[in-house]
Amino acid sequence: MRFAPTEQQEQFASNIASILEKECSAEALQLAGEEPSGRIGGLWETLSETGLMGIAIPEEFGGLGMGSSDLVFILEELGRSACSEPVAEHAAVAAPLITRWAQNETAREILEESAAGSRKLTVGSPIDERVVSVESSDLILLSKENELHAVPTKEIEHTPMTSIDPRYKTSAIEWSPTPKTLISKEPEAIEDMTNRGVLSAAAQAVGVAQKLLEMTVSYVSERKQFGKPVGTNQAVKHHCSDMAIAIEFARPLVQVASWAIDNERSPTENFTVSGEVSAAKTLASEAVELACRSALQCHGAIGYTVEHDLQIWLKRGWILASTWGDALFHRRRLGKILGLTD
Amino acid sequence: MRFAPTEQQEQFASNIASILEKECSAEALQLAGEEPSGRIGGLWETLSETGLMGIAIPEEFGGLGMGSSDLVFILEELGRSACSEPVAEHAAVAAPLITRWAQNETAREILEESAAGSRKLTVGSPIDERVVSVESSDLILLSKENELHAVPTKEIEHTPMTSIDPRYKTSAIEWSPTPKTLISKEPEAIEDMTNRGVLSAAAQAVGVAQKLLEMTVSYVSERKQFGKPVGTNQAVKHHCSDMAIAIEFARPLVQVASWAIDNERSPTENFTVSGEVSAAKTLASEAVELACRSALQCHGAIGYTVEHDLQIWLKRGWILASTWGDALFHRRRLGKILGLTD
Amino acid sequence: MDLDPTREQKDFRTEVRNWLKGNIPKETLPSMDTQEGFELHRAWEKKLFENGWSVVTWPEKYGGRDLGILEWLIFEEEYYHSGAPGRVNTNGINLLAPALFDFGSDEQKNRFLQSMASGEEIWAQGWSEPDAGSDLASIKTKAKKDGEWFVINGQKTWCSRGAWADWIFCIVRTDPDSERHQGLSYLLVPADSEGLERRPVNRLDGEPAFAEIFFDDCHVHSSNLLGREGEGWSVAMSTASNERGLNLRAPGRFTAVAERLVNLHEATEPKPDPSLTEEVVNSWVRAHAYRWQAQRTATRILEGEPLNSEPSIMKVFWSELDVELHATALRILRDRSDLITEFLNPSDETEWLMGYLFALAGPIYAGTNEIQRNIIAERVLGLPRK
Amino acid sequence: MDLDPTREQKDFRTEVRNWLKGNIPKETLPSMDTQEGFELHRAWEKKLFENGWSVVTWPEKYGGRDLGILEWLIFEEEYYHSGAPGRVNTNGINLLAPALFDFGSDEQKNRFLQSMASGEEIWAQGWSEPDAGSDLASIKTKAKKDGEWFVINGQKTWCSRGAWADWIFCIVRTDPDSERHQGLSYLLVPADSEGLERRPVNRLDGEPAFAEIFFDDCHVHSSNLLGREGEGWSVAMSTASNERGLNLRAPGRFTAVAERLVNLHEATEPKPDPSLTEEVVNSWVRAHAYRWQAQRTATRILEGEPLNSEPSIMKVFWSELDVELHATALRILRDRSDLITEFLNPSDETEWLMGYLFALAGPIYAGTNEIQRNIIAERVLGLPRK
Repeated sequence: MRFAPTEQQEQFASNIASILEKECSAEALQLAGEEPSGRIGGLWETLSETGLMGIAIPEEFGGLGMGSSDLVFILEELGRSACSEPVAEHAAVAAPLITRWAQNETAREILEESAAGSRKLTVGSPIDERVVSVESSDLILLSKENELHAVPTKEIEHTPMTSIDPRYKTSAIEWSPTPKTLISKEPEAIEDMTNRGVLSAAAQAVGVAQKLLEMTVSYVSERKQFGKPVGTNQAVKHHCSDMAIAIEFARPLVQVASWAIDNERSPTENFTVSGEVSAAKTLASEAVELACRSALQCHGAIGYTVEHDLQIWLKRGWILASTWGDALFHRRRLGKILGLTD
Repeated sequence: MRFAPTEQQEQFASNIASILEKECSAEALQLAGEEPSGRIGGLWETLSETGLMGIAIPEEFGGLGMGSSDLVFILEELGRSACSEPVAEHAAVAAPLITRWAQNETAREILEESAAGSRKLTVGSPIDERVVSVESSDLILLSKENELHAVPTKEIEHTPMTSIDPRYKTSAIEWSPTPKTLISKEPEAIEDMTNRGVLSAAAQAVGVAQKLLEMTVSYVSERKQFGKPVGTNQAVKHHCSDMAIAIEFARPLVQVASWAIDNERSPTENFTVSGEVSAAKTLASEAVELACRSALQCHGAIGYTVEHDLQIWLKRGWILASTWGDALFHRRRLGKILGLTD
Repeated sequence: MDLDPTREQKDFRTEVRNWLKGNIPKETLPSMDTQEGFELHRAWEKKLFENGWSVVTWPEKYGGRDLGILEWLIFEEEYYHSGAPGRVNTNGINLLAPALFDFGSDEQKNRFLQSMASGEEIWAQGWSEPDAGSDLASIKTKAKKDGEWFVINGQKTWCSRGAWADWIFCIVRTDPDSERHQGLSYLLVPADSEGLERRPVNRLDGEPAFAEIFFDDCHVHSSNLLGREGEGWSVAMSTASNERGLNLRAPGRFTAVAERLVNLHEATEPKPDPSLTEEVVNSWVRAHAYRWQAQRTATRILEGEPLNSEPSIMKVFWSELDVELHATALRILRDRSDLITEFLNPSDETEWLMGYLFALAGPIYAGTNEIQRNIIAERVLGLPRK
Repeated sequence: MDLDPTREQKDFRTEVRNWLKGNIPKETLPSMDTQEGFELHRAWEKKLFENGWSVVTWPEKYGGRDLGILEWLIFEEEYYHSGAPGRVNTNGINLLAPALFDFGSDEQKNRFLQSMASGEEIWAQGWSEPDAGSDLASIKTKAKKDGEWFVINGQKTWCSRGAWADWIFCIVRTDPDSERHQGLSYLLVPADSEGLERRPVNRLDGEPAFAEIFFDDCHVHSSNLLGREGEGWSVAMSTASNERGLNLRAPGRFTAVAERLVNLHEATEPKPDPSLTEEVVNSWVRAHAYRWQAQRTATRILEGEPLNSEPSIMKVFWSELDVELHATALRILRDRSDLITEFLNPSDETEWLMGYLFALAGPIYAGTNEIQRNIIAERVLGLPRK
């Protein structure tokens, strides 16, 4: 038992964090918000060079052969920087799903290019049927009636939806499964797809909440009203403490869930992988919702404008709180897992 | 439209408040808590002298011929003083029920003595089947399968329950309806019984919450820690404000509900008497629960002891929050009334 | 206690209801924070005015009906219930007008009130500055007397409706050596004045709901001084107590939203999660409580009683209720689909989301709820300040 | 990241589980705040001690097993899960012992630790005074050096277990001219000392869970001084950081209650309201989060990392979780009957109610949650103090 990142895990995450700090700055994100694509040019490629896109792809296919519990620290950084590229969908959901569920010949072809980032994967959530970043992707993992499919983007029809966050592109899609697109018929594959998607949203949500807390602490320490920093007020202090508490208790559950996915079992007696994942998303969704609300309240009117950077994380936070199932959805899922409801 | 007490209503309530202040002081209540009876000697008689016991009994039977909206201000005072006598059960529930639903000959006999307080009435809640102050009562109003009965205390068997508040005596009872005890077969009579009971609990709950707020404000203004009154801390201020807000919004609903009972209709478009009553109890229960929690938190350890007077109102508050249906019960009742559930 | 309306009040309610039924625009107007929407809302104000519905409590000579607060509550209930457009001139009608009635000269009243009521002149608020938000008294924008003129220099921010308004009411420092609440004056400034520039500021949803206003030797004639020179704080406070009080947020606004929430619940199939049903009940009950608390406050006002706790207590309550109402709707929508992406489609979902974003500003503006809770504790409950 | 226990840890868990299964009292013991219950709990402590379960992390020579924090977490999980009696000597084991290990002389350790572990000597806490609650540094109780003796005068309050304890650990002012944190000393006082009187103080439920202690020229030998004279604050803080940290509230306590809550939900017919089901899930998830947060903290401790935010953050979380767990149970019970009257009947309901009352003290003692939130904001997040 050692519940802490390894040195390698910390190192990788901090590498990615430095790249994001430079290439995915608030300034760059503001500019991306004004582009039709919503993207930051070159960011995908720079991140690909670190090997991140193949982090969970076996070494035999050119990946790094790591797992969810290596990724989880990076996913939090992706949220913390409101990264506009579908790294989570590609590296944390689609690639590991193909690795685990596809036949070897199919897998090899897809994974080798995916590991380098030259083929871009994304995923449609079995919970809400939207797909992120369709336009910039090559291959989409989709579920239909307990079947897992990998569908080339050019074979689907998609209708872009107008997201509250112009850097987070989602589409409604229409597609037909064919024998050629089929990856797996195991119902467990869809459960795995759900769990990986939920975990990646949860981990990013914690990162967003963390960023909102950091921005708020810094703002209320500087901003003066009535001759002293706003942050000297006990009510403001308690808003910040409550954010910190919510984050501190969501974070370990997210890490535990990543371990459960890697090990295909829960480390908790009488509990399941899906249970760990839903527990993590419940607290992560709650933490980021609280963080959005409190950050805005502590910033006052300035946080309410497009010009202030806060809005970037508010919008991402609202999205991550609800995507892949909100807290209510996962509380209900847990109710079933705990045997409280049918 | 004039939403305020009349001068007469204010006068009556303030009269009763002065009596209670003297005869039902915290000291007297502490002593009563050590008596097996849990009662303050002479209090019933003193209150009876004001005409209070017959306040809602028609003048032809020796009462004052007033209604719920006159009583509501007094009920709040009864809660505020944690009055240990079943005045609410007698004057606000049982007597008006007999007045409205009993045949004249039955009514006259009961009401004439009830108006003077020499016959003591109490009531069993159709919601939870307990009866308050059985031992000191003469006649108990009870419901059975949509029938309203008035049963002499000596004809029932009762088992005293051990209440958290030694001044609030409740019993489980066993009894059999007979033609002689029957008052009414109208289903509406039971609805009326419920509404009057719920309203009286709600009004007293607001009074208890008010008292808890007053005690807290006074304590935190005096008590010093770190060289200044505890009440200078913003967190303590906000606890108190939140109590005040909850009370301020529960109170008008309680008054509106009393008017609705008197007028046998709701003053709100597309709404019902039962709806007004349940709305009032929902907010009153929430207000008093919040008040208990915040008052204890602001008092610190001292509030946690039997010696400090706070406990008298904490215990009464917890009881009133749940008796005649807690907030959840009344939210569900409202859900039906609003057509949200079946 | 008498909770029945009079026959006249009943008739008035029917009259309002019928007129609105026959006259509200068939299509939802575009947002009043777009230029097109702004003008369409102005036209709607004109129509209200022409039919005597614009300012029912004002004296007849300014376009009102001389009605009381109870009738105003009825009007607002019916107005929101009908789904009529938002009022684009609330800054003028709710914030400036009370100060004009209290402090304005007859000339000023004649000059400004009727054109405000008719929507001919739409007002923006110009109080806040970058360093004067909650701490309004730290205003730095200066106005120097120069003969018959005040010459303004400085910057205002968070001017709601500022992008397209015709006039702006400002608080400025006319005594350069003064501090805090002293030496301030209240000026009414034409938005097309020379030396005045405005820069729209986009809200979260991308609409320019605010503006920044820059004054560079902007000349305003002294006839546009409201109240006396140096009396600006008192004038502002007569508005502010109004802003935080009953007038800004009529209960009809919330009971109407609560009703829409009940309808949304009803229209949702399969039935929403029972915990959401309870949230709907909870929000509905709170809107209902706000309605009756407002009625009780109206009685107090009519009987000349001083309002102590009401303004702050009501501000905290309505602003948190408003968030709760909309958050509950979003949770219901989210439970049946992924609402969050529907932001700009003119669907039912969008209205709730826009309403939610709007509601989030409630606990911030007009004195943050943290400050309101301090006020309740210190001024109403009497807790020690230090 | 490795979340699997070692083979030894698994075996240890099995051993604890089996021993408890065969040895916990068949009948629930009376409350430890009654005289009879106190002695029965003492006997249980002795049994634990004799089988090596009393203080598993202590060195063997004092009756422990020299085990680490991970094993301690396992032990506590199994202990609470089994439904074994409450520990009557937690004041000694959790609050005093850490200070004894840090500051005690070898004589003191030999004199006190083993008799504490065996329950032979049960300790009460004597820190708070009527005017020194949250503000512990304003202690007034004085002790004057007189040869080999300290002569104590003053009053302590909120001494938990104070009614029947054998010893009391106190902080007193030994330098009469000192202020605040200076000039305090830490004394170990036999409860039967001459000049010491105790008055039981009844908790809400009527049980004497606390005592007031009055010192009137009470003589305590200087060999009972823990740490140096004037060093009392440091000694207390080594205990206090412990009190607010991991040791006082092991996660097993909450996961066991969460499990009971799930069982209560299961045993309830008809099924509880769905909103209550969600509350059960919510409480369960939080207990689960507390468990893993504690595991993560344990790793930090084992790796010698400094604990920054953990103690305060955990204190706020477990104390509010504890209230929530019990409040949820009460709502379930209330929903099926009128629980509130069952206070003193030895039923399932009563246990939850007693637990609730006990839980309500959590956000108050060991530094109120308001103070903890200040600490988190100022010391961890770095917000400005003034």
